Amino acid sequence: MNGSARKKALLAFAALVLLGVLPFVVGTYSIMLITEIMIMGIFALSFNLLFGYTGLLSFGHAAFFGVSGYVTAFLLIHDFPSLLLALLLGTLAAALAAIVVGYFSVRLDEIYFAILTLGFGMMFYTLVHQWRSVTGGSDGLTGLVLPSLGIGKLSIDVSSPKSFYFIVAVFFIITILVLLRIVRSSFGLILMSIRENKERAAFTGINIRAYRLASFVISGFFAGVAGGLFAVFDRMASPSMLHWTASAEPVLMTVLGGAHVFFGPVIGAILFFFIEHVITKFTDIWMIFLGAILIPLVIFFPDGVLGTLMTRRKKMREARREGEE
Amino acid sequence: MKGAGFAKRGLVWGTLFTVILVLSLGGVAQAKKPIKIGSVYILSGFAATYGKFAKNGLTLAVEEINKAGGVLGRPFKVTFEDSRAKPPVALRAFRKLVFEEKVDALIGLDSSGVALSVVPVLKELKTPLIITHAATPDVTGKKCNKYAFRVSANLSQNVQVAARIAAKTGARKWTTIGPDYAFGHQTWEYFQKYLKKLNPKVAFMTTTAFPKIATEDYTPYITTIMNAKPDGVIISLWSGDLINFIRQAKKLGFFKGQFKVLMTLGAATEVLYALKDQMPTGIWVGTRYWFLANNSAVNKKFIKAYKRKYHVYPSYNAQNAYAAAYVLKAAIEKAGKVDKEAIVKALEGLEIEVPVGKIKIRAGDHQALLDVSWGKTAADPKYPIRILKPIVTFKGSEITPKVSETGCKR
Amino acid sequence: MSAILEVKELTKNFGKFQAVAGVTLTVERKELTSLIGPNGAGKTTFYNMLSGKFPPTSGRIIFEGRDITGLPSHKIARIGIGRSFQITNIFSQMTVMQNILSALIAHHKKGTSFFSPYWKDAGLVAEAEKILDSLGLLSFAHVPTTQLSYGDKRLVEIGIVLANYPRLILLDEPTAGMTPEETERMIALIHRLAEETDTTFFLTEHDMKVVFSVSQKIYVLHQGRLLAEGTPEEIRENTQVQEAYLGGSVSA
Amino acid sequence: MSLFFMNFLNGISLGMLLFLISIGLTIIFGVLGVLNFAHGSLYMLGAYFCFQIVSLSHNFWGALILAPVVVALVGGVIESMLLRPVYGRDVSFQLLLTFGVLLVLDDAVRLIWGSGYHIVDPPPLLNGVVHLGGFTYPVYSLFILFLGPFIGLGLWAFFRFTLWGKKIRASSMDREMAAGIGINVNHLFTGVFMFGTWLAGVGGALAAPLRAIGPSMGEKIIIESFIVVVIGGLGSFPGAFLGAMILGLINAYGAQYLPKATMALPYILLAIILLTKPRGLLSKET
Repeated sequence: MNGSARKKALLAFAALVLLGVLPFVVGTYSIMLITEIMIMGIFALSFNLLFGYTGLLSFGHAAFFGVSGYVTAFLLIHDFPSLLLALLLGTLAAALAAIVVGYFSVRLDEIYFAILTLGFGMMFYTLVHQWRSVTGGSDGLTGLVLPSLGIGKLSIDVSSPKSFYFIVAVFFIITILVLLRIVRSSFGLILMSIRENKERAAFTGINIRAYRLASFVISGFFAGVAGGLFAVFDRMASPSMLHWTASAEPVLMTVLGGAHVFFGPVIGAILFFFIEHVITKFTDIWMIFLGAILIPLVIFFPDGVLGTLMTRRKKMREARREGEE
Repeated sequence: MKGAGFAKRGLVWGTLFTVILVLSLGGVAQAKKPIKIGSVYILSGFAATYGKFAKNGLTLAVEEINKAGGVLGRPFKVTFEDSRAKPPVALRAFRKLVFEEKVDALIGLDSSGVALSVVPVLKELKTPLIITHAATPDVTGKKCNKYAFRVSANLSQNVQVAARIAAKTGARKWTTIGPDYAFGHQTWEYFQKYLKKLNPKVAFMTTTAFPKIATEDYTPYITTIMNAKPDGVIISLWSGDLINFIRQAKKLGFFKGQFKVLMTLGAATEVLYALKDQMPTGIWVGTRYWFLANNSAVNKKFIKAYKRKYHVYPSYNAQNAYAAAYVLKAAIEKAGKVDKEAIVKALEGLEIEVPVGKIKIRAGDHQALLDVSWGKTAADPKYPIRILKPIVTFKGSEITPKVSETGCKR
Repeated sequence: MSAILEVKELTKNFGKFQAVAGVTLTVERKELTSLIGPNGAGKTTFYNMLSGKFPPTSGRIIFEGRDITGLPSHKIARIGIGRSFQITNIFSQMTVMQNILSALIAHHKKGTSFFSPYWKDAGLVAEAEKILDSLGLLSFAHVPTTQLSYGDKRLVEIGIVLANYPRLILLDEPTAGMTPEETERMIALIHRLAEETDTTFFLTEHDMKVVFSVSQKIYVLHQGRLLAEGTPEEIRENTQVQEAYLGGSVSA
Repeated sequence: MSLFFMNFLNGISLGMLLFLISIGLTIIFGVLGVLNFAHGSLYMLGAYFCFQIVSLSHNFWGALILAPVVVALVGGVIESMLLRPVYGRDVSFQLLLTFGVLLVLDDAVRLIWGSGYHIVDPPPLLNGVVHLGGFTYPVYSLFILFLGPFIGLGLWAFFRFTLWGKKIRASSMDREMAAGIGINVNHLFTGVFMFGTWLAGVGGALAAPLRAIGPSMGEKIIIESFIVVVIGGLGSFPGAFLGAMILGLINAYGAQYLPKATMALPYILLAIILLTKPRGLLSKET
């Protein structure tokens, strides 16, 4: 027990050092790519609180990502003075949207939940696409003006890739710490029991809908964190942020990495970008290759890449221990 | 039979010879550091054919330029990326091209939404971009900046011509069918503004149709518009949507002549090749380049080379991308060095002849002044597709709003 | 003795089919009561109404003098009625300990602790260990339930129910699918729990041996109606009941 | 002839096409429990194959027969090689796997037929128009309008009266029982998947003369088909019919009366129906 805890601490430390050192050794584009991976990692982690831990497959999660992106972008386009405050307001807007959508959606299960969230997501998509006077319609809100970070007198040039990398890294680490804490809390255990057996949980006195809603809103909140950061990163909010294909991305990443391992979605995000980056480098028929890689991954890694590797390692270790005995 | 076999063999050897020649020439050119161009178009999904034509046009131009000794003795080298018609994807591609591939200039963009998202970021990328398709007036208007240039006709130029033609038709009551995004709505807004100025007596109907992009079934929109009994309809659909619309509309008797029909992007060979003789005749169609609109040597050479390489006539998108490569070449030669800021300086006010005609890039807003042709669709047995007859051409200087009117402030 | 549960004229229709038709019965506090009846008699439907899985079409359910008709299941569970299911119903991808802890967290309303790790709540863990110990499952505490034997899984379910400290426990065929040894163990457990705790047990059962060995009072359901009630001896002698069970002897 | 009636025709004719595509989706879901993301791409394949056969043979009827069969063969390969290993896993895996298939098919089409658009002419017999009051209406749309119910009835009879139909229905209700009464579940699943994809192919071939055939034409239809089967009731036959009609009519009348909201209407409808009837309008479960 103690040994494994020490190993984990060591691993976390190594990851932190790597995160801190990387931007000084890789090129500008790699810095931006890692920044994007971290943002999408936050998005996928938020999605997985709902999917992996509560057992609800949301296919409209891009709505919260997008709502936050739009609110953040809207504020910044109108010369809002503080970046952090804009991000906070965007995220709160996402959480608010999650309360509304969640209130209705958590009544349903499984595929019906997935399709209903898809429907709600596309309603938000339609809204930003059609409301030209406020959202810019199909053109979106573009050309954000980035104010300084807005912490006291500390002025950081947010538009520099390196400093934005560190801002995102801070959000990334905070998200991981908070979500990790949540899934290991009493609340998290209740979510897991709802995932495992909704009926049993209800007859144990657990108000399924209330817990699911709480999970939905927390998840929407963090999707909002990611969405706001993404808008700042791309200097824009565009309707494509809310389209169902955008909702499919965290699903893809999570299942790729492994839904039942906390860091699965992050590994999935890394894999996803890596695969895409490599493929688009040598061909523009990237879809066929992405599909051709995705299919065997799904077939041969039933718990996602990280999940399956961890299960396998565990099994090997158990086999070795049995051999010793 | 034997002759054919011989000819075939000749072709094989000929091709092989050319390949070896090109490779060895390329080898010589390789010795010099290439000038890198990054290019982003829609290469997958519903509008992939537009990106494909642009890619072909650009590739052809680069081959020609390199064969003729390159630019300042250095060859062009193009890296293509897929925008997937999504702004975030396009922006990522741009960043990759600038920061990783270290390109010297950028050429591309089909979608206006993508262009509007990417253009403001050019200030950070500090790399000149030549836009060849995206038509939103804003990238050389309200959102113009130092690094963004456009060599293709924009929406306001094209619709200005549409309004002039509309005014001549005598039709009084106008409506529209356009895609339900900025392009469709802006086309209608500009059309009303321009036509009202030319003929204050015209009326614009409240019954309009804006089907969403990638609508499968246009029949309800078609019947609704027909039922409203307009005198004229301006249609700004494009891509597969335009094909769907035309086929379904034709069956419903839309082109029977009860009202005038104008299609702002009807003369796209991407569409005409798909429709062939299904394209109705006698319809006013607009374009950003029409291969039969002028007889200049530059145009003839381009058509011939394009047809030989790709076996079809070039589309406006192919020409625009082709032209962009020559524009860039001219700018670099004018600047005398491969330096981004110098290229930007050189592009401003640049005058050059490309297949579409003589164009001039205005220093004020970076929009090219170029002639815009419209025409009526007609059948001609010499061509596999519908062509335009008659063709009317409007001078770029007449149809382009003054810089002060574009909203461009730099 | 006072009544812990009073059911009045309880009816459930599924479309035109009447699954339960006007059943009235009473469960006395601390009296081990059984509900029996042939397959399809409506026992599980009856249970589902008591535990709030779905509301009755008509009729009333009174628990400790309080009308709980039509309340959702989580509220009924909180009021003090726990239940087990015919088919084992536990949290399968979790350890035995986590199963019990979930129920304890729900009972102590600690589910809103978003940030405190559940395994660091020493009081809670001790409580769970006590429950597991009473079920003889303590040595399996950190084993995933998927690795348990069938009988042990059923015990885990009982443990989950106990962790809610209900005053009335509904056991839906607690020995279904068990080996004779496991059945023995279950009967002994029910006896012991009935003696050691304040809980009243109300069970349905298929196995007549079990019914007659544990019950103090028996209700017989047949085609949705209450056919008979009485002590085990009275039911054994009842000819109507014998007929209802395909004319065979009830003790068979 | 009033505009209202014209749009009624427009709506149900679109509905019939949607029905043909959705019914394959719903059958596959009913029996295999798989929501096939690649269904729209198989519809697209049907259209491309139809185009290919027509341009080689100039025979639309031959293409209408042959194209769906080829699509069904592709479906058979997908089911037996790719889908079989993931049965019994979480629904998300099957969605993801079929999403991978969608990606491959969409690009494969671009590799084979290029990124341009293609069209197919209706057969001469159906190429004309009829005059209805002040409007002309294409004969081909009428053909689809009548063919839809015909195929629907044929399917209904197949499931009601033939041995295979009964087997499929039995296993859609209880998979284990089906295995118990000696149905080879592997063969049945492959058969059903091929049947479902055959229907997608029929939809694609029938749509070919109406639509521009181009890459990703399947992506547009797949979400609409999802909506159809879900509002009708997943796995329900009449449900798919009802759902398709509703969606077709909403499209048509939306364009007439609520042009600004047409984009959102299907999703609003979806939400309302799922929240009032969580399992769809005509579901078997309660």
